[in-house]
Amino acid sequence: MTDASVATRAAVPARGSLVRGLLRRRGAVLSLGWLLLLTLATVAAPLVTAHGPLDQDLNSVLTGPTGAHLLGTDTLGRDLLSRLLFGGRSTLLAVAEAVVVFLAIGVTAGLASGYLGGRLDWLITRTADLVFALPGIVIILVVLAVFPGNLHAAMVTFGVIGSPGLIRILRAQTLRVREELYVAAARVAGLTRPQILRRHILPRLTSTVIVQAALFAAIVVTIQAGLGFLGLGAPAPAPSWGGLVADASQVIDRDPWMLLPAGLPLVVTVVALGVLGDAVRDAAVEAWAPPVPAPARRPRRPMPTAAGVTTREPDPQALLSVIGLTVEIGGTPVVQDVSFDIRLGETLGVVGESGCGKSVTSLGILGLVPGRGRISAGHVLFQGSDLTASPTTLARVRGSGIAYVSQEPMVALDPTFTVGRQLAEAVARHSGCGRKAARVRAVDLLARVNLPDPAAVAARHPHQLSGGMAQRAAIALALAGEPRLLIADEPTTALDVTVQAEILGLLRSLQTETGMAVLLITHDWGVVADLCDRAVVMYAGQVVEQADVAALFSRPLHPYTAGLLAANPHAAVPGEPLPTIPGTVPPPGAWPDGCRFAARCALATDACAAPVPLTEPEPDRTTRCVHVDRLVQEGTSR
Amino acid sequence: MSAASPEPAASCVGTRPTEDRPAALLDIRELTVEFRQGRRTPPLRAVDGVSLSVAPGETLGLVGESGSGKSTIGRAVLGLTPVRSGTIRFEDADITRATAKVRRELSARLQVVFQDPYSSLNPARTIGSTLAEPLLVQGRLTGRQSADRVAEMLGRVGLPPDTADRYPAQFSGGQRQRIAIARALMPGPRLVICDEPVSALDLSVQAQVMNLLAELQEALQLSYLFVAHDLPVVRHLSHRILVLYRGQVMETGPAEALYARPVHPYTRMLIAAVPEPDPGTQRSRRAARRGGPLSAGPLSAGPPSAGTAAVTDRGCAFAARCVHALDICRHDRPLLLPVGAPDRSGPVTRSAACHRASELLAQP
Amino acid sequence: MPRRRTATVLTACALLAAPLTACNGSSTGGGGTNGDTLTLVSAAAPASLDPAKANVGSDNWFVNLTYDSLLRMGPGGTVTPDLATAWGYTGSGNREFSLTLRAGVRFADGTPVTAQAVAASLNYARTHGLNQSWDSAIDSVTATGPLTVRIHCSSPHPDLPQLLSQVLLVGSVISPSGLAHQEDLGTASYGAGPYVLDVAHTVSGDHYTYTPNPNYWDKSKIHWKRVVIKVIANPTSALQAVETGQADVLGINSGQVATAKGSGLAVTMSPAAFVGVNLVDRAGVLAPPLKDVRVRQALNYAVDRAAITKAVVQQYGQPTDEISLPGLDGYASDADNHYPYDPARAKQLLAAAGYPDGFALTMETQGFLGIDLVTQAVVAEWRKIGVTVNITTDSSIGQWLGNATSKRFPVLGFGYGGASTYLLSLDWMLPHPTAFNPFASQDPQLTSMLAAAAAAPAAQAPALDQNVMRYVVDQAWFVSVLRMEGIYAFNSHKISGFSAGVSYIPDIAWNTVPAKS
Amino acid sequence: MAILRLVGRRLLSSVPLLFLVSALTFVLVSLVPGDPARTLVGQHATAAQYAAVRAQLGLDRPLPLQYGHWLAGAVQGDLGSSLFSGEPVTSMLDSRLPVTLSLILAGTLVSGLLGIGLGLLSARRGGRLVRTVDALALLGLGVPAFWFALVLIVLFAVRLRWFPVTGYVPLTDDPGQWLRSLVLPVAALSLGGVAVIAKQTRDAVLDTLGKDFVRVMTANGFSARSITYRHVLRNSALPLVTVLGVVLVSLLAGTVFVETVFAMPGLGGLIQQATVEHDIPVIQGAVLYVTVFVVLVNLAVDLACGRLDPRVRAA
Repeated sequence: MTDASVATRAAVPARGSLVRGLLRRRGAVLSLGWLLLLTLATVAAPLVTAHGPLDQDLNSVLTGPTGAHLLGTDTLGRDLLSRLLFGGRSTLLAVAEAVVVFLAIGVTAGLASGYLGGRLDWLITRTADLVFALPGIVIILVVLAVFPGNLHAAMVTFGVIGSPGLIRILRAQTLRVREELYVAAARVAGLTRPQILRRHILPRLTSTVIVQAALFAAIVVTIQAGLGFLGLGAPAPAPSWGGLVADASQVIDRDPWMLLPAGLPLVVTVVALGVLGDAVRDAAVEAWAPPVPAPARRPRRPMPTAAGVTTREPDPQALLSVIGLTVEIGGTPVVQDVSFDIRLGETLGVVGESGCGKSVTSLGILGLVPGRGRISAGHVLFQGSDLTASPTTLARVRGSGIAYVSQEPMVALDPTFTVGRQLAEAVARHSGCGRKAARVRAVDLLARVNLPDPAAVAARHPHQLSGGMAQRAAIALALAGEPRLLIADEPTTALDVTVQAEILGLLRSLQTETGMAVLLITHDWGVVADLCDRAVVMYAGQVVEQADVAALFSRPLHPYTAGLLAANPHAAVPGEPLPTIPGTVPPPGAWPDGCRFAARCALATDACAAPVPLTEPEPDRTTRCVHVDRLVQEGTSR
Repeated sequence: MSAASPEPAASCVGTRPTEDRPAALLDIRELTVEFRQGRRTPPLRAVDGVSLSVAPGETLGLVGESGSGKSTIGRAVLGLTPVRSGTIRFEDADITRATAKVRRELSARLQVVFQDPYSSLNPARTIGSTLAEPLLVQGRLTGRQSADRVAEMLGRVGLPPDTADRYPAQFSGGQRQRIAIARALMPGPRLVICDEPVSALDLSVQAQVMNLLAELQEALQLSYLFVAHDLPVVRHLSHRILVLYRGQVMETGPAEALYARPVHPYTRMLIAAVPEPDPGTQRSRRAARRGGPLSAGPLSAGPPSAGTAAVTDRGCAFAARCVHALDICRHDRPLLLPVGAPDRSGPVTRSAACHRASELLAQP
Repeated sequence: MPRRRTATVLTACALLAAPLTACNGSSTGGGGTNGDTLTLVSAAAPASLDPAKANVGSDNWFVNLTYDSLLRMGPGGTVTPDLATAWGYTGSGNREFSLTLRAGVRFADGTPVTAQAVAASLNYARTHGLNQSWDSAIDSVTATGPLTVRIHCSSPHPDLPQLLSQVLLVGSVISPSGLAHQEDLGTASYGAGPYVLDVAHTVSGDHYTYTPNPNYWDKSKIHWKRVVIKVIANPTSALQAVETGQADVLGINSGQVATAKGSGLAVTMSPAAFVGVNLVDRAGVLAPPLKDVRVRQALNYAVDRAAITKAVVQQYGQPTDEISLPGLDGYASDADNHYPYDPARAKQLLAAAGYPDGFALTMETQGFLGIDLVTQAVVAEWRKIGVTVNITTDSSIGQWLGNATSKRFPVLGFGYGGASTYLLSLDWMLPHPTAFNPFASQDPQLTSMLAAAAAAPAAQAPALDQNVMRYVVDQAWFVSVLRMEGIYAFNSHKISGFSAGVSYIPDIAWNTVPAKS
Repeated sequence: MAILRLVGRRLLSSVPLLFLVSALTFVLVSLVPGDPARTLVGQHATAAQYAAVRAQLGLDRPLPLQYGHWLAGAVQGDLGSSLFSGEPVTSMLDSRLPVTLSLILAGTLVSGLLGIGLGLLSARRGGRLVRTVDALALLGLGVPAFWFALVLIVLFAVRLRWFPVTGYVPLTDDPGQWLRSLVLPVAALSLGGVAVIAKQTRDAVLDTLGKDFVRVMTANGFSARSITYRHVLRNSALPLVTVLGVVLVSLLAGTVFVETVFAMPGLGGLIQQATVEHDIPVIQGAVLYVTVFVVLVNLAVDLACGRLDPRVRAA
C-alpha cells in the first residue's frame, strides 16, 4: 500500500465525471436504455415471449399485430417478436465477436505503434494501411463463400478489417498524448512505461476506444443484418434480423407491415449505438476541456447604477469613439461600459492582463464578438457613424476604415492561398481595381512592409514564411484598404524580441507615412512605452485608468496600474523579491459589485465595496478608484 | 524518509557560487543534439557543441530566441531527447545516455518545471495524485506518508491543503504553475530544469511565481537551469546567463555584468530589442537606434527551421545578421573565449564567441 | 443436372420467375406497339445458353427462342411436329425410334438442317449434356437418310417424344458450326429457332435480347421484332415491372396473385412442382431410424399438409403425398392422401419402431423458391413428435448439388417439377446416385415394376406407372407435402397465347403472340 | 512532373496490395467446399466426367500453380472466363462497370452536393438545422441501405408509382429513363453518404470559421461570400475530401446490397451472385476490380489533398 491509494482515489472522480456527463445527456440515457433493454430481452427471450422462434402456427400467417402475436407473424405463422428477440442473440453475439477482435487488434497495435514507435510503428502503420485499403465487404463475401453461413468467421474477419481505423486513431492520439508535458514530467519523475501507460495514456484513450467501439458496433449490426438479408447469415430457419428483412421483402405485396418490425429494431439499435458514441465523445470532451467560465449564478442584476453607463457626447475630434461599450458572452458580461476615444494619427494602447477584456473590446469595435457574444449596450462611432447601429456601415468600414492585425501571424492568413492572392483579393475588394492591377499592388504592399523580395513572398504560401515575415504580410493585408485606424491585437506577443522590435518599428514608420491611428492591444509595458501616446488600462472588463503614457508610467493613479508596473521584472532590484499583486484577475461572472480590484488591493477599504465610477482627477486622464486623492497626493508610483 | 527531506549539498554554503567554483552539480561538455527531419533533408542541429555547468545552489539562465536550442538542452539533461555527442554529467556521474533505471534513481535529484501550465498537469488526475507521482518510484512511502508530504509541499508553494483533492481544471495558470513546481520539489531534487516556467503567465502572477522560485531556491538550496526568452526575467532570477543563438553559445557571464555590458553583438541586439517600460528611456533608445538599424543583415529568411537548418561549421552563426561582421566572421567560427577583466561582482570569467569581443568590450 | 434442374427450374418459374419487360422508353403509356418487343422476366440468369447445358425449366425461354427442337409439346402434353414431321417407336419394347425431318429447313447461319446434323447434335447432347441419365438408355443416334434419323436404345425408353421436345431441350438441334465451337455455345446461339441472340444488346446475367432469324423456316411464327428477357430475382420488383408496363410476362408466387389481378394483369397457372422432404437415407447409413419403414411413415403422418399448403401457397396448391402431378402418367389420385395428418399415429409408429422419444436428424435444403419454407414447416411438425432436425440451407444450386450428393445428409428438402414416371424413376427410384437418390437406394420389387412399365406399350403404361407411385408412397421414400401451381402473370392487352400446363414451360417462341386489340 | 512521379509512385506502391488481395482471395476461394466442377457437371455425371471437368478447369493442379497461371493471365489482361457462362471475366465485369459507376458517381454527387449544402447551411445557421443534421447523420448511420431501399420501393414504386422498381436503363439507350432508373437506388445508396458528409462539412466549416484568419479577413473587409465559399470551404475541404474518399468506397460496398434489391446489372450484384455460385474467376476478377477502384479513390484523395493544401503538397 503506497501512494497507489491516492492514485486510485484520485482517478475515480474523473471516470465518474464521464459517466455523470453521459447520464446528463438524454440521448445517451435513451440509447443505453434501449441497448440494455434489448440485451435483457434477447437474453431472457423465453421469458418475454411465450412463442418459440420456430413455433409455427400455420393457421395464422402474416397476421399483423394481434393480442397473441404483438408484432404479428411471418409466412409460416411464427411469432415475429420471438424471432426478433432470438435473432437479436445472433446480432449481439456477432457484435461481441467483431468488437472484441476489433478492440484486441486495434488497441494493442494502436498503442504499440504510437507509444513504442520505431520499426514496430512502421510495420504496424504499413500493415494497417494495407488492410485499410482492402475492399471490406467483398472480403467478407469471399469469407462467407468459403465458410458458408459461418457468421463467426465473417465477424472475426470484419473485426480484423475494421481495426486499422482504430489503430490509426489510437496511434495518432497516443502520439499526441505522449507529447503532453505531463507525460514528460512523469518520465522525469522516473515512472516506468507501464506506469505511464496506465496512469496517463490509457485513461486518455478510454473514451476514444468507447466511441470507436460503439460506432464500429453500429456498423457491425448493419453488416450482420446485410449479410442475413443476402441470405449469407445464420442459416434458416434460425431467426436473424437481416433474414427477417429478407422474409419481409418476399411478402411486400401481401403484407408490407412485416417490413417495420423486421427493420425498425435494427435501425433503432444502430442509431442508439451512434448516439451513445456521440454522447461519450461529447462527455469526454467536456470532462477533459478546461472549464468554461461559469455563467453568473446570481440572478442577473441591472448594471451597477453608481458606475453609471456613460452617455457622454463624443469628442468631435475623435476618429473613433467607444461609448459605454458592454459585451456579453453567453449572457455573462465580459466587457462593461468601456469608453475611450482615438484621435487622428494617435496611438492608443489598451493594457491589462489576460481576461480583462482587451481583445473583446477591440473585436467589439469591429462587430466581431466571438462565439455567442453580443454587444448589449453602448456605441462605437467611427468618423461620426455608429458602427453598432448598422451592419452595412460596419461592413463598409471594415478594412477600408478600420483594419485589424491579430496576435498569431502564422494563422492570420489563409493557409491554402498564396500571400499574393490574398492581398490581391483585399486590394480588389477595397479599390475595385482589376485582377492584374491588384496583383501589382499586392507586391507593392509587401514592399511597403519592408519585406525583401516582395514578389517572391507574394508567391509563397503562409506556411513558407517565418513569424516575422508572416506578421509583415498580415500588416500588408491590413493596409490594403488604406485604413484610417489599425487595430493591432498583441501584434508582437508571439514573436521573438528582435522581430518584435522590427515590427514595432515598422508600425511606427507606417503610422508616420500614412497618418493612420493605431489601437494597440498589449500586456507589455515596454511595447506601450515604445509605441503609444496614450493608454487605457483595463481590469476585469472595465477601464480603470486612462492617461497619457508619460503620466501613466510616472504617476499611475490606479493601484492596479501601479502594481502592474511594479511587477515588471525590468524594474526588479537584483536579489530582492519583485513587488507583486496578490491573487488573480476574477473571471467574468465572478466580478464583485464594488471595486473589482479591491480584493487584491493594499489600499482597499469598506468604501471600495460600492461600485466605483470613473473620475477625472486631472485633465485628460481618468481613473476608477475611490482612493484617487491619496494616490494624487502621494504623487508616487514606485 | 531521506528522499523526502531535501538536503542541501554539503559543499554549498550560500546561494551564490563560491569564488573557487566547487565541483559543478551539472556539467555539460560539447553537447550536440540533432533532430531527424525526414529522409532527404539533413538533420536539424538544435544544439551545437554547447558546454556549461551549474554549481550547487546556482541558477544558470539560458536565453535565446526560438530555435536557439535552449529548451533542447534542458530536455537533453532530462533524458527526454537523445544526444548526438558530448557528455552530460550530474553529480559527477555521466548521465548522457543513462538507462531508464538510472533515470528513475536520478529523478529524485533532477526535476523539471515546464512552461505550459495547462498541458503539464494531467487533467484527469487530482493534484494529490499528480504530486504523489514522483514518489511512486521510491515506493517506500505509505499512502498516509505521501499524503502528508503532498500537503506539506502544497503549503510550501502557497496553496491550501484541500488542493490535493481537486482537479487541474479548477486552477488558474499561476496556481497550476505553483502545483507544477510543487511536483518538481516532491522528491527533494537538487537541480530543477525550469523550462520557461513563467512565460505563459500574466505579469502580476509572473512576479508571484518568480518570487516563489527564488524563495524556494534559498530555502531548499536548489540549483536551477533556467530556460527563458525574456531577458529581464532571466536576469532577475539567474546568477549567470548563457546566451544561445542557433544552438551555439554566443556569450556567457554573470547576470548583472552581462546585462549591463553585453559584449557579443547578438547579446547586445537582444537587450536592445527589449523595449523599456519607460516612455522617456524608450524614446531616447529609439533615437539612438536610428543611426544604425537593430539588425543590419537580412531578415530571417524562410521559416525558422529552414534558417536554423542551414548551420554550417564554418563561420559565426550570427555573422549574417551582425552589423560588426568582418570577413573572418563568415569563414572562421569564433571560439568561446574569456573576455575582459574581472568586474565588480567578482573575478568571474565572462566569455564570448566573437572575433571582435575585445574591441566590442572596449567600446560599449 | 437435368433433373435437379427440372425440379428447381420448374419451381423457379412457378414461384418466382418474374418476366420483367423492361422495354423502357415508351413503356409508360400503352406499353409500346404490339408486335414490337416482347419483354419477359426471368427470376434467374440462365446457367448456359447451350441447350445441352442449360437448366431445363428456368432456362427454356432463353434456349427455345433460338433453337427449334425436333418435336414440339403443347400445354396439354401433346407432342406435335417441329423440325421432325414424323416419328415413332418401331418394334416393341420402346427401344427403336425413328424420325423424319422437315425438308428445306436451314439453321440461322444458313446451313441446312440435315439428318447428319441432327444426329451429331443429339450425340453431343447425350455425351456432353447435363441430363445424361435421361439419355442413358440411348445406345446410338444415326442418320439413316438425308432426312431420317434412328435412335437405338439399349433398354426401353418410353419417353423419347417428350425428351426430344422443346421442354426437355435434348432435341434442340445445334448447328454443325455450333458443335465446332463448343466453347461459344454458352454465350451465343447456333440454332434453327425463330430468333437469334443479339449479343451486342445483351448483358449476360442481366438481360438478353433476341431478334428474328431471317432464315427461319416458318416466318409466320415470328411475332415480335424483338424479344427481351430481363433477369430480376426479387419477385416484388419483377411484378412491379410488369404492372408498370416495363415488362409483359413473369412467373409470380402465390402471394402475388391478388396483387397481379388487382393491377389488371391476366394470370394463368397449372400444377408445376411438388415440394417436400426426401428421406434419402433409407438404408439407415447415417440415420439408422430411417431404415425402418414405420419411422418413415411416421414422419409422413406427422405432417399437417393442408395447413402448410395453405400457409405457403394459399389456394394455389394442394397437399399431396406423392411425387407426380395430375395429368402425368404416374399420378395416382388415391395416393394423394395416403398419410392423413395423424400425429398420434405417428408417435405410435415411432414407438413401435423403438423411438418413442424421437431422434435427431440433419437436413439439407434449398434456400430458394420457397422450398425452404416448406421444409422448415415440416421440421416444425416433426418437432412435435420428438424428431429434431438441424437444417443446412444452401443458397446456390451448386452448393445444394454438392451437399445433396455428398451423402452427408440423410434427409433432403426438394422441389421437383414433375416428369413422366420413366424420367422420374431415373432420378428417384433406380439405384443410380443422383441428388434425389444419393444413396442409390434400391428395392428389387420397385426396379422390376419400373422395367415392366418402361417396356409396356403406351396404352398399358399408365396403370403400371400408377402402381409404381402407390408403391413408393407406401414405402415412404419421401414426405411429399404439396404440389404448387406454376403461376404466370401477363399483360393480356399486349400478348395472348400464353398459357401454362402441367410439366410444361409456356411456349414463348411460337405461341405467345401480340394481342389483338 | 512531380504529380506524375507521385502518381507513379503511388500506383507502384499499390502493386503489393493488388498482389496480396488477389492471392488472399485465391487461397480463400480455393478452400470453398462446393466445387465448381461439381456444379458444372451436374448430378448425373460419372466420376470420370467430373474429373475431366476438374482437369479442364485446372482445379486438379496444386494451388500455387493455379494462382500462378491466373496471375500470368491477369498481368496480360486476361482474367479467365466464368465457370458457368464461359464468358470472359473482363467482358463480364466491363459490361457491369457502367451500372456500378453510374450508381457510385450519382451517389457521390448526391452525397457531396446535398451533404455539403446541408452541412454548410447548418454551420452557418446553427440552431435547429444543427440538430437536423445530427439527426440525419444518425439516421444515415442507422438505416441500412437494403432496408431503406425496400421502404423506398414500397412508398415510391409500389404505392406512388413514381419510379421504376428495378432495372437499369443504359445511358446510351435513354438518358431520361437512365436518370429515372437511378433515382431510388441512388437515394437508398446515398442516405449514409449525405449524412456523413453533412456532419463532416458542418464540423469542418465550424472549425474553420473559428480560425484566426477568418476573423482577420472579416475584420479587414473581405466579403462574406468570398470568405465562406473561397476560403472557409477550401480550408474545410481537406478533411472533407478524405471523408469523400471513404464515402466513395462505402458506396461501392453499398452497391452489393442496392444492386441486389433493385436488380441492377452491376458489379456489386455480380460479386454477390458469383460468391454464392463460387464462380472463382469472376470473384477473383471482381475483387481485383474493386481493389483497383479503392486504390484509385485513395490516390485521387491524396492528389486532391495536395491540391487543396500546400502544406500537404510540401510533405
